Amino acid sequence: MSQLLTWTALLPGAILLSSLVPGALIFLLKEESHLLRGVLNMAGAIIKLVLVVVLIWGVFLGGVFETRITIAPGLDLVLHADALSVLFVTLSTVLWLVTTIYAIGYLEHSPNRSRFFGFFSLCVSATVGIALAGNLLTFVIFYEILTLATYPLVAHRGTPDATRGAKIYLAYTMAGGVALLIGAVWLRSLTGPVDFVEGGVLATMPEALHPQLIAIFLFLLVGLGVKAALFPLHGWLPQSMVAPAPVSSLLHAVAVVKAGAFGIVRVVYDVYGVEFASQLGLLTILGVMASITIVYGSIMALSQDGLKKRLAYSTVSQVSYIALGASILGPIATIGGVVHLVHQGIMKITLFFCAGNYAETLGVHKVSEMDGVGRRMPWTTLAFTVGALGMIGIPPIAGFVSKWYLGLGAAEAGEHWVLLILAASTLLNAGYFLPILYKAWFREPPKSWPQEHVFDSRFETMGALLWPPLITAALCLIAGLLAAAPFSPLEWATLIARREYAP
Amino acid sequence: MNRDLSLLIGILVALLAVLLLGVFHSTLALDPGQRLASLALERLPESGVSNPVTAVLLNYRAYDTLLELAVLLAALLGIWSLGPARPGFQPAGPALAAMVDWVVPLAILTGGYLLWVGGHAPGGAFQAGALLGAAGVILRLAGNAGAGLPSEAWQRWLIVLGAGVFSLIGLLLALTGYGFLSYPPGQAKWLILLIETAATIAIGVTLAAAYVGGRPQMAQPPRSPLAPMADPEAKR
Amino acid sequence: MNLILLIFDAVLLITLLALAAAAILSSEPRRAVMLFIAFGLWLSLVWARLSAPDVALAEAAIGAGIGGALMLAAARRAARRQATSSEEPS
Amino acid sequence: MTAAFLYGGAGILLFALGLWSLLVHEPLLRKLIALNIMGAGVFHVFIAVAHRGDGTPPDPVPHALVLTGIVVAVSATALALALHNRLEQDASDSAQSTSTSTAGLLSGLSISPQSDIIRHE
Amino acid sequence: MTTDSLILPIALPLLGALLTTALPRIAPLLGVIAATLTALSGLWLTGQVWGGDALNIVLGGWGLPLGIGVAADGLSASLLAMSSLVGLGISVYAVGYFAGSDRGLHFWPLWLLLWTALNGVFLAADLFNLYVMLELLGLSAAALGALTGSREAVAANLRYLLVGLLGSMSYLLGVALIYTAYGTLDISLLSERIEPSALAATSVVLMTAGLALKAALFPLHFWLPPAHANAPAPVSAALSALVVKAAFYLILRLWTDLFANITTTGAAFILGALGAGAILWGSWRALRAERLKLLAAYSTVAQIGYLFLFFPLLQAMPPGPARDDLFAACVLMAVTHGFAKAGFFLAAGLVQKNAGHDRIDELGGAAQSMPATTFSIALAGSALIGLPPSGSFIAKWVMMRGAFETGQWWWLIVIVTGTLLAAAYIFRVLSRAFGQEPTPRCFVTDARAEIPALLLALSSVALLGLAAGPIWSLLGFEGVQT
Repeated sequence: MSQLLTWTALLPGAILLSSLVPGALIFLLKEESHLLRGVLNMAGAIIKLVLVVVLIWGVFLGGVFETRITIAPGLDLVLHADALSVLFVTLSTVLWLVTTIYAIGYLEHSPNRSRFFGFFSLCVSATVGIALAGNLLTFVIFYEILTLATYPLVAHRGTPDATRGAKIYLAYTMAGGVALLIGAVWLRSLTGPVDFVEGGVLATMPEALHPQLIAIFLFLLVGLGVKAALFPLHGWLPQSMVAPAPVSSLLHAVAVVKAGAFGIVRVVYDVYGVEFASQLGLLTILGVMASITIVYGSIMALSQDGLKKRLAYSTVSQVSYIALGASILGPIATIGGVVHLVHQGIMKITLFFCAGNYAETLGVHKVSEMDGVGRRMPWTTLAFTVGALGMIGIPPIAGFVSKWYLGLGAAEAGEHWVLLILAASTLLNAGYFLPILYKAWFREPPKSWPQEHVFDSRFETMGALLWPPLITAALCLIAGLLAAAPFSPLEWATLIARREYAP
Repeated sequence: MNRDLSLLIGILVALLAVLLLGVFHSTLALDPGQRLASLALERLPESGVSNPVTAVLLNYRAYDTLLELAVLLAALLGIWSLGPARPGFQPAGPALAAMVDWVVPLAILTGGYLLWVGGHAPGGAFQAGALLGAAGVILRLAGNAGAGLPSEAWQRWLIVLGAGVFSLIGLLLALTGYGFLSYPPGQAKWLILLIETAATIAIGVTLAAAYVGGRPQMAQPPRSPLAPMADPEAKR
Repeated sequence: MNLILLIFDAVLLITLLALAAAAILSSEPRRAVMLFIAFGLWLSLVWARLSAPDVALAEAAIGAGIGGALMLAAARRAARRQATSSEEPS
Repeated sequence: MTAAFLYGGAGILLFALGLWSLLVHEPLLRKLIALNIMGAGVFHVFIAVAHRGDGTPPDPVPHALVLTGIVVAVSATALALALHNRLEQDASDSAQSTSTSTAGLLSGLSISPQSDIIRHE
Repeated sequence: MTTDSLILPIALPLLGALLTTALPRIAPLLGVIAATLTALSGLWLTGQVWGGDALNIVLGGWGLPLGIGVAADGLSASLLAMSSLVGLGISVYAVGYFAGSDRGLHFWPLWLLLWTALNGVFLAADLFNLYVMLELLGLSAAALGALTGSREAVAANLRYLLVGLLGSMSYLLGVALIYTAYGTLDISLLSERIEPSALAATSVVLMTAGLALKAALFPLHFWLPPAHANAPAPVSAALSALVVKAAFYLILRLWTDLFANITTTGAAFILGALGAGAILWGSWRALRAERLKLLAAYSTVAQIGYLFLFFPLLQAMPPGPARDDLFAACVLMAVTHGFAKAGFFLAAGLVQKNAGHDRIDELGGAAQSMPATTFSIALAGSALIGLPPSGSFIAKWVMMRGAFETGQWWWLIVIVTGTLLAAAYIFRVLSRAFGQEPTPRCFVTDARAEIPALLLALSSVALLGLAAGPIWSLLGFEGVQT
């Protein structure tokens, strides 16, 4: 019991509560309490950031941070911080802070803000819970809570479109959740509680159980694949684009899709163990699914005129890089996959912020309406350009680092077909991003924009909307330029790979 | 109902009956010994009454009987919740009225006798209460719409009297250390009689009120079947 | 030796079952209730035979008596309603 | 032994008769009579078991149980009749209401979507 | 003296019922006092069982087998705790719900009698006493259900009453056979004496069938949806959350206690199969229901089905920690449903009051203008689906594990399908809460009515979903330690 009271045992729980408690309080607020709501939001986000910095330092020094609550005998809720969880926690905490600023500006005059921010905080809490989950049960619990917490955000606007999108989103994620649950319970019935351990725990299972383990993996893969938007389980993602921009940003850059991808990484590395998974032939299945998704998503993105839809299909494609990294045996590919978890996050959130700015400031929702937006909104378009070039993989932006390590890892593992996939994907990425950049910078702007708002501000749009994409765009550059610096995402991913492949 | 279906049900029920008969037969072959009979009779002298059935009802298994009074109460409350009583019957003709005049007192007297005798011979609170209730039924049949019952406020107290006295005595015994519904030695006889008296009144009033079949009307005299339903609580 | 008693018992029971069957099969409400009351009274007779006088008394007074009176009132109402509804249609 | 079987058996037959009638007959009054006869059958089994031959005092416990049972049965009958009466009153009050199918035990067994058609007051 | 306190959760509501009958003018006040005392006594008793062993007492001072036993073990105490908390919530809610209405006058004594019977069933140790309790339960429940006075309500509850009587008769015949063969009515004495025989098998069938009718086990559920859907909201909550549990509790008690050595795999499979039918049919009908309260009622049919799925698993699992887990999960499921369904119905009642109807397709504005109520529905709904964190998630997790461990994987299909259907019907309601109506000004609009609903719903999620350990402790299980 006394162990419960030490700060190392409290820290993971505190990180979770730092967004959960403000979220719960925000629900109770009156709609007009702008100030109080803003203070609660920002205080939660900043406290969480401080706590996470402490955690990073602690984990780097090899400290053990674990909060454990027994919810029923034999069923423990475990929040455990290892290198991989710290990566994801940091990503979500930083992006939550940025997105909160953005959302406060974005939703300035829209209805039901208490409800929105309440669920928004709940959603981040669930994501942090997923990141810190120390066993499969905890992971499943937060995974399902994430589904629940994001549903109201997708349905928030209350239009028939939003309701429909939310319904489709729910149908996919609930079905996925059930598949995950079956896999998790099945595994639990074979092995007892499944703790996440670096290097995996199943390698010692008797041979007779291997067919069952393969079946379980497939269940888990389907459950996680839905959120990670692996083809053919990706159908919900483009439909959810009806949500407000901050939701799309958070949902598609950080919370939902990453939860799925992160789960795949967890299962491959910390449950099965990457060598054991490879021995069972599971990595091949994963690799093929990821490759198909990468190509399919990019092709679909080419033909989308809706900007957010195009970005959504781009997400379908890009998130599978993470799964692809996990499916290649070898530490270098692992680094590529894991670091892309962060890189894709900051790049894609930049793009979504910008898309939100175009929509909110000019009423521009479609690619075909983007002629000359670079002249009207240079800063936003600059941020968009950084994100888009990063997605294509142009050095020195973060996306290049991911692709470089993925390619290197594939070559090292002798999986040369992966290089082909990467090349094809890069061409397709360029195919759907470069035309946008061209239109934005080099075409003449139209005489009037579809629905222009003039904010009385010194900038091209409201300050709260402009700063977030600029910050994240800067992060994309920094992550690429200073990839070799200590505590960069790449360095941290290297640390993770070292621990996963440790003998 | 469909003829074939009812025939089918008949066959199924008949099969069930045959099965039950077979099982019952085999059951009788098992020797359960005395069951509870010998024990119940053996301890009869300590129970405070000499009629074994009364001993079971009000002493060994008094708890059942308390709840049974609650069941009766629940039924009446349910009936009352459904609305006010309907008007009664036409006033009786002189011949019937004359008969009522002596049947009702006789029923009440017999009830009292059954209550008293229940301690040592067939009879007891339920039979006595039923006779009181029957007196009410006869009164209503003879044209007294309220079955001779008092006002609603009084009725409310009377219908809870049985279970009330019963449970209060039980709790009092628990508080004084004997245990819930465990009568102290030597006191059983009069405690049982007290409970039975209260129960008889409650049962009689409840049964009669159930026969009236609705919340009592307040307007006492003059009682007209067409008088508007006055409701003391609804007025406020 | 107890043949006479057995026959007596058998007659008692057959009558009981017959009354029950008659009450059940009768579709006219008032008749059914009357038969049910008769069944209850006969049942109390059988119970008296089985040396259960207390229960017999209770069945006669409560089961057949009060229960019967309640059902009879309902049957009367049903009959009256039937009468009025068969007059009304025009 | 024989007498006990005879009497107890009669109780079981009463139970079966009542059960059949309850399932087959529609009008409430007939269902109530059926239920009461079922109950009488069960009580009869108790009384038959309590009877321990002529000359031996009977077992008083089942007697007391049956007494309790009788009161419970009458209470239930009274409540059921009151509910039924309320329905009939409503039916005669609102002349437009057509059918007054009340409590089809078996009609409920057939799982028909009709049970959904419940209007609110 | 401590053992005498066993009687308090029964005697206090009974006294309350008597007082509220006699003094109708101050019935709400008396009712709330009685409810509070009843709840406290129930919780105190639960605490006693937690702290020590099972409690029991034989009333009347005659000892067994002559007297009537009253006993509280972990199973009774768990359900007693549920009835105490849920009952208190319903009582507080009822004060507001019935304020200014004549119906409240009738509500209080009947509700307290119902509570008496509930606690009586949970604490009874005597087969015939259980019959009386069941009848008290059935009568007061039917009378309460008809309180709205609407034609549908009266008809449905008349049917409910008759069905309940039929169930009681079947049960009582089983008791008669048992008394004939074994000469006692006390459950603990009987459990030592009962041996496999045609008689024991017949009694268990008769008693289980009668109780299954009362518990609304598919296909004997036909009476439940109209009866529960048409009652006043606090009554619907009591009926769905508590009353059906009494019958289920009794089946569980009989199967695991009294008839433990004569139940067979085949019989348990039949119960499980009926439970499976209930899950699929109930969920499907809930999905198609047009009214919110009818949806909730069909959901009860389905949830009862889950409880019966435990029987084949319990039967197949050898004694040991794994079986203890299953048993505790079964109790947890029942208790969670009690809280969740009570919260759901209370909230649905508020929606109905606010909107003037409860047709799901037209609820948009009403739901959106009452955030706390909608929140209660959402929380209770996620417990009904079995989403984490909720007691039913833990229960389903253990149940699925049991299905894998005993090789009965086919139940998984049922559980999964039921879960998805439940998600579909709950979110069908919740999606109405997202419209383009004006923003409500604050979270709670009617504290007296909304807070009990919210607290009950919250308990099913946060309390039972994150701290279910006490159920294991109450039942005296250590749990699997691996």
